[in-house]
Amino acid sequence: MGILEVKNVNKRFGGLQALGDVNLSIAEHSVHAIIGPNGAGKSTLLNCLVGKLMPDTGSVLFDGQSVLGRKPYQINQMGISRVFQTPEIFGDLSVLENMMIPCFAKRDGSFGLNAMTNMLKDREIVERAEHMLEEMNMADKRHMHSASLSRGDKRRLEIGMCLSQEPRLLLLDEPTAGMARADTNNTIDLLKQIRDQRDITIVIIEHDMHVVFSLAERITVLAQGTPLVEDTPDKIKGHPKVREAYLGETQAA
Amino acid sequence: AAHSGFTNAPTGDTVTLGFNVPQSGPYADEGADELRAFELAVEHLNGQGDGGMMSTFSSKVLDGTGIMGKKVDFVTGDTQTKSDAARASAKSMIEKDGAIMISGGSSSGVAVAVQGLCQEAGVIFMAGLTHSNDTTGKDKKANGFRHFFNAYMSAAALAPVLEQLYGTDRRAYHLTADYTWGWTQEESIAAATEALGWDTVEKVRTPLAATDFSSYIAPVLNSGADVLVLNHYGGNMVNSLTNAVQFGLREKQANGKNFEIVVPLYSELMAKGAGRNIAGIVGSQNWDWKLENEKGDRYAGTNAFVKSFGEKYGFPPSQAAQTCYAQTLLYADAVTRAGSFNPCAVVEALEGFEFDGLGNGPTLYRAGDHQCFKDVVVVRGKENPENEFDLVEIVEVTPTEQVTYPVDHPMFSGGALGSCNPGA
Amino acid sequence: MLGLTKKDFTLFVVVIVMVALAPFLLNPFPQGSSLAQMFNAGYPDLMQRFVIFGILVIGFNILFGLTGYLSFGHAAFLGVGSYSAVWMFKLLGMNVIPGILLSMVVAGIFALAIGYVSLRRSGIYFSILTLAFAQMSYNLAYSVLGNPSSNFNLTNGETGLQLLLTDPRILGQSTTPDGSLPVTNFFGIAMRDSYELRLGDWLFTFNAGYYLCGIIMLISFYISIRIFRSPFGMMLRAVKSNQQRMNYTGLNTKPYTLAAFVISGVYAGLAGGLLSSMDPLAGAERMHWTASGEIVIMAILGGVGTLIGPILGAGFNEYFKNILSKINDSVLHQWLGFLPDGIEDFLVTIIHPFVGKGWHLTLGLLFMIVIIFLPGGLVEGGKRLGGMITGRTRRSAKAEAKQRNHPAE
Amino acid sequence: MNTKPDFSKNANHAATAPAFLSVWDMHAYYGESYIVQGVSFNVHEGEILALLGRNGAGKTSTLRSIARIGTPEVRKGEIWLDHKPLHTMSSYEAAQAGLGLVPEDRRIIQGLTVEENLKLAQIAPPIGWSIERLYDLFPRLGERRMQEGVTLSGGEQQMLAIARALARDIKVLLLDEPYEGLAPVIVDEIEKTLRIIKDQGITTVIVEQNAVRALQLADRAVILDTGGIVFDGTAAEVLDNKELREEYLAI
Amino acid sequence: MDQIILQFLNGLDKGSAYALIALGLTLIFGTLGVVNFAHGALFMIGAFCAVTVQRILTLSTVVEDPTKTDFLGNPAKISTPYVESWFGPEMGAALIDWSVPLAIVFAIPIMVALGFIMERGLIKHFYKRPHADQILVTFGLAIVLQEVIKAFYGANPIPTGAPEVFRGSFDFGVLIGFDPNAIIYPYWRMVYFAFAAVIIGAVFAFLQFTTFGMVVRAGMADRETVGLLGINIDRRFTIMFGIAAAVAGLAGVMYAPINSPNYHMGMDFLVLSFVVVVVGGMGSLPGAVLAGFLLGILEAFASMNEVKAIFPGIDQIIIYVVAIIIILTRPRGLMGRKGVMEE
Ligand SMILES: Nc1ncnc2c1ncn2[C@@H]1O[C@H](COP(=O)(O)OP(=O)(O)OP(=O)(O)O)[C@@H](O)[C@H]1O
Ligand SMILES: Nc1ncnc2c1ncn2[C@@H]1O[C@H](COP(=O)(O)OP(=O)(O)OP(=O)(O)O)[C@@H](O)[C@H]1O
Ligand SMILES: [Mg+2]
Ligand SMILES: [Mg+2]
Repeated sequence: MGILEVKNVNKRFGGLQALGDVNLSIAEHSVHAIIGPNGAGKSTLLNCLVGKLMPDTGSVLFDGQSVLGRKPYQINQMGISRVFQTPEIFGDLSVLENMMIPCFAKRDGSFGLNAMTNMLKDREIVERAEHMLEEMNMADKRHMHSASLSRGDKRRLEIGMCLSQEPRLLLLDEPTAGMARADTNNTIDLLKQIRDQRDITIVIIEHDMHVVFSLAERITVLAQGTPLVEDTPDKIKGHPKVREAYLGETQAA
Repeated sequence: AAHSGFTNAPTGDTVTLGFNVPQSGPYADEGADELRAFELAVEHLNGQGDGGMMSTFSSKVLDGTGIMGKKVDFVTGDTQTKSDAARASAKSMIEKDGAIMISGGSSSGVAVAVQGLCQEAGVIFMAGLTHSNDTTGKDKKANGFRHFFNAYMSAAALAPVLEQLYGTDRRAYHLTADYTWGWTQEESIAAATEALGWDTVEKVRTPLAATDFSSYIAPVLNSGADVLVLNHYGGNMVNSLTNAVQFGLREKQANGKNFEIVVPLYSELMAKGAGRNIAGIVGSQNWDWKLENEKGDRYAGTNAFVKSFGEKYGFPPSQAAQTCYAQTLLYADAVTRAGSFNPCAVVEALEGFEFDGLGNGPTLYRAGDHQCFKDVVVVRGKENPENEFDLVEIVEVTPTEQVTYPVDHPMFSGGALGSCNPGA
Repeated sequence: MLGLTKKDFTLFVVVIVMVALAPFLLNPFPQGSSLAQMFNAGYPDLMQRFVIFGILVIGFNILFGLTGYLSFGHAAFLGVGSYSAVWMFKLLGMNVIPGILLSMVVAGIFALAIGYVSLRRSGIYFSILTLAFAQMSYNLAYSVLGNPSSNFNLTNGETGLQLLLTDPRILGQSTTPDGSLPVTNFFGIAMRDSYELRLGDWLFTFNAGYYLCGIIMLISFYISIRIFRSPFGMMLRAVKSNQQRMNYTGLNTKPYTLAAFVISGVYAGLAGGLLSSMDPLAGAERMHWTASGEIVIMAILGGVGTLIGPILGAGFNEYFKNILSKINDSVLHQWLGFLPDGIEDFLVTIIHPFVGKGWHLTLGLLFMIVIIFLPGGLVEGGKRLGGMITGRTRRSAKAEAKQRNHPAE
Repeated sequence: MNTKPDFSKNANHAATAPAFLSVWDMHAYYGESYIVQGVSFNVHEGEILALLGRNGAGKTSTLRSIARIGTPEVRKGEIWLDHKPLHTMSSYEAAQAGLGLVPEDRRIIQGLTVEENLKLAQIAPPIGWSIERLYDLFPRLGERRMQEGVTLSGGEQQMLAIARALARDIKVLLLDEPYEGLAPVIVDEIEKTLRIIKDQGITTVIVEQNAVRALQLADRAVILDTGGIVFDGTAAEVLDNKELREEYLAI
Repeated sequence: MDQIILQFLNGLDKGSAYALIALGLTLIFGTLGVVNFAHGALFMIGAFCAVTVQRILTLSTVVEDPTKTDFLGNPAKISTPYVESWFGPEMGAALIDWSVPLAIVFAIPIMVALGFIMERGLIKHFYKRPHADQILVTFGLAIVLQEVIKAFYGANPIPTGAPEVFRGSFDFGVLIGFDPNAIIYPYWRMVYFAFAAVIIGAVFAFLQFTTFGMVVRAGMADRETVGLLGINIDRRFTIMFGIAAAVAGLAGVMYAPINSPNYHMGMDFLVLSFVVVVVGGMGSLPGAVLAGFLLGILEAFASMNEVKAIFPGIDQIIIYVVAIIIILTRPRGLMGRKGVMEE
């Protein structure tokens, strides 16, 4: 049994069947990609996993425990972190502070009334955050107001924030969209390194096939809310239906 | 100020009085009129102007050289018609400006709050416009005096007139502003009219903040009542009366009689605000500028005051102005007679003081509760006013005896004067 | 030092010195001079107000400045605190400590209940919920719960809850031997006791109540610095910035906002308790929406989310409120007396509408001027001034203003 | 590496026809941060120009400056579109002069349906393609015309943003990362659409991280780095120049 | 039963005042995203337009009348309004009598101009500023407007009557089979109700059947993008503000005969109208109108003696109680749009 088991999940928006009977099993310590045409329901699926949306039917088990009906923060505390399709960071805070918050959440749980300690004197947290910034290649921007980062940097920051929590399951929704090629390559390397070094499972949604094929061990293709095929990258590349519905001629070529 | 036995004892050649009136909020115009009167009084005390009521006042110790030779100075402040703000303002006059007497105000809540403060601080409080029974009832204080009349006296003065105008077989519906003054006003007028034989159909409390009274007025006609008593003051009264007239109450018949409206406490400014809706409606006043002309010498001082005031400001004074003017002269007189600014000496000089010539006829400052007793004017809105100052006509002046009550009257019980406090 | 960074510590010391020397600083003009009447603010009541409203706004700023939740009903806690303290003086005795403690506890409980419900909504919906609770409290206090003739007179209505000679005061005396009300005290030191120091023409008043309030304000201020610099404070800023991200980072925003709400409610209650301790009368107007609005205004005037802003905002507002209304024409004439008569009269006529009964007008204009020209409040103004002195350009101050969501001093 | 080749010198301005969109010495600031540091380039009518560079190079800022949005604030420089001085205009005037920008995060308007988002584009003159024609081009939008725009999937939103620009009669289309977040088939489709647009004579400036695809489409390329131009030439030149590609585009 | 109908009618009337004020407020508040604390002041200025027209029409020639004396014993003055000397006594008197309806004509340009000036001169700079800053600056402005009116007209209410034909009340009960006097309803309040209905209808029609409303909403959600689509959103914001000011002003003009205008009447209404707008739901015009009527009717019912006997003082807090319940049960008020002022 995989670390994440999605069974018969359905989700409708009015007349639109956004997800229809999705079944998915994700093996622990793997990198699993979900690809599919725009509007296939990929982000919707992630939303159901992290408590943003409640599926109409079905079950979602993380490490044998159901996540449905839990609040987003509870799900995160179970060990699931998510990077959003459009960057979600604390725009009013500095880059370093952005990085410290998940560190606190990791160490102190979902609420801590530590109102009388100086956050900058909390060496453990500061070091951890600085370390993570270094790892994300953003150390020079640590005092910048995060709202004025360029978009690629925002995304990198967000990935770093999620990683700093050392999640057991990391959900990435198009992490390299809008990233320059060099940074994309860096991110691929980083994710590879994380995959190899840490006890982590990664689910990645991506349209950049370069990223998908360099990272994924298994790929699920979602189309119109239903999984079309699930297989290894090589098989997917050659799959005629996938080529027609998703990859198109250029990518396949 | 240096301490010589009592708070703010004047050391130099001036003495400072504090005039604490509403300068903002709905009663600002009333406050402005009070302030005019205060300024006029100070002028007269300092020997400027024509002397006003100083020449008609029965006590003759004031000579236009200030108070006991000290020139009168004054400071002003804004009560905002809020207890807190009024106290803050009074405090600053006492603490910063060294005021030795505080006067003014336009609501009973404020008067009671400031009176309490003056008692604690050890200065004299000469109340301005305050009509609740409590000011000299359960909240009376040794350092405080009231020249204005009160709810009980209004009711007592109105009762005989109501009987004469509307008979003894009436059913009254009360609308009452839901705060201290409204409650005592309602209690007083209901008791007085019930004593005449009137029935009280309903007593309805209306929120102070209400601006539209339609939902309180509308059910009145169908309640079996034939008189509506509006225990409202200021903006409340203007609006409720306007609404009542809009609903046509004035033209209706009930129980075979003309439907009538009574407003126990009148003021010139309210009459102005209500415009022609006030026509024919009966109420009471502490004083009216036409008193001496219409009711003769008994009210001497009235014309002298109207003349100085009118010449300076161009219009006749309101009852609030007359009260504040009289309070200032009375204080100055008491100090002079006592020969000391010490509040306790002043209290002693004022307690039981009988005088005449300040426009209200013979008047007594009763020692037991520091309420003054004098005739009460019953007025009625004029049908065809000739000008904007001539909105009410005097129906009757109810003599002192009829409005006097014992110190321990149940409506006034529950408090104690305590002893005078010279502070410091 | 004291767990503060050097910069914060310096700021704290500056505030301590200002509070300690306020009787001098606020009385720059000799007693009796006409300028004194206009500008001197060093009398006990106003000085007490400066620090008490400082406490109130410091607390409000912890909620609004950090989390961005704009409570429009904070005056309710001020009122509840005031009533609680007066009740203590009526029932227990005139020592201010039980009153102050009770006011904090009661306001805290109120804040917990109101916050628990109101924080289920955000933005303008939250503001209106708090407003509705406060207006309800106000209306109930003004009439329903305040009728002296009913058995349940909790607030004494319009007049306000006051001490009576007949109050029990079980730990003290109902009346003093000479038949007066006892006065509020701190273990025997009467709050209204003052020591007056005469230096030439100058008269300085050192009031016991003021110093008690001042010390409490300093403690409150210190705590607020610590909160601003703490992880908790950062979480509150994160709430303001992006609640969604917080939730998906495993943080539960509810307890954070509720804690901030309760803390600021307790600050407000404390302020209320102190107001009553300085002047034992609690009026319902303290809970009116305009009072809540004034708290918001003081916070913005000073500079939202800054440490010193609340104190500046409260001082500014209280100063002008108390001073402007007391200026009348005769004061103006005295003040401008040195000018030739014609010019004097002309100036008096010009100034007249803005003072005395026109003080609201001036206050309104001042609000507008500050907020139009100093987005970021008085703190921003101070910074610009500092910038001008140290020769930085105005432009860079502006750029900094862009980042003013960072806690500044 | 400190011997950067100075490509800006070989600026390919030796244009035959006069430039249609011309940016001259443009300097722009966010508050005090100096971001666009003297950018100049020309685009000819009907041409596609690829504007490339790393994250934070200032591409978006350049497009926003041309569109006269206000942030960043252009403190110096001239922008001419078809003989009209854009640098004196505000953003709505620039739009009426024929400028269309598809912003980087699409900026679909909250609270409006797909169709309302399109209608909004047709309020101010000049009007371009009809809404029906746009639905023919992007059938997915037609199917979702009554759905609230912001609930569309990422790719659908991108289509809507392009459709919205075409709904106006534009002369120059500025595209900020149009392929971002799109499935490869859709990218193919949009590329086709861009070629159609080009055939209609519309001039295009495209900012894109997928440099290879952009260069395949474009006639010319400009590469930005830290707010200044480091290369201006034909697209083919970039594809041929390995050094340039590795240094600035990592391809 | 008659009581219920009676209070329902009263509620409709209170409701139309609330709805009308809330309508203008929500136009600014819900669509432009500006928390306008000066809205009450606009309402008040509308009412003072009525006062001013009345003043202008009663401007008089003053001559001494030797037969009478004034309060100081000097010869009294008699005054004849110019309109009476110009148009004859009857026509002149009629003009004065109709001063409130005439004031509508006078108020529209004044209020629109005031709205334009306010928006261009002040509000414009505050669209991007935090709501708190908007509150402070508009509150300051409200105080200033209020004090200016006070300086000219005093603090006392100024009686401003409706035309003679609309004085008095209509016995509605008789019409539907109740006793005389059971259900009476003043004529002017009927006029007010009808007027409110017309204004509300007109505003709806304007925003519904023109694209103006959509553009303004879009502009509020994202000014930048709307500008990129060639739309001059600033101008539309200004127009919107002018309309909102006019709606507030007209509500005030017509309200003058119901309760004598005073300088602080705006503040008295301000908080309630905010509550109404929010209960209705941010950004929703129908919501504001619905909430206005709902709260008006509930308030009227709460003032019934029967109700007060069960819940003493309920009439003082009913609006707040209902507001709390509605906001808690419906996260965005009755009909609020998602995302509008939720941050
Ligand atoms: N809140 C919502 N209401 C209505 N429809 C929605 C909502 N959220 C998503 N949808 C619809 O559900 C479908 C799936 O959307 P989703 O965002 O999951 O797609 P996706 O696979 O992530 O696409 P992309 O790769 O473009 O991001 C889309 O057609 C979208 O329009
Ligand atoms: N609002 C802002 N305030 C201050 N600086 C900003 C702002 N927006 C962007 N910047 C800075 O301007 C620089 C250029 O940003 P810009 O968005 O133009 O880059 P870009 O080339 O579009 O990058 P990307 O490929 O990541 O979108 C970056 O360093 C960024 O941090
Ligand atoms: Mg998606
Ligand atoms: Mg960009």
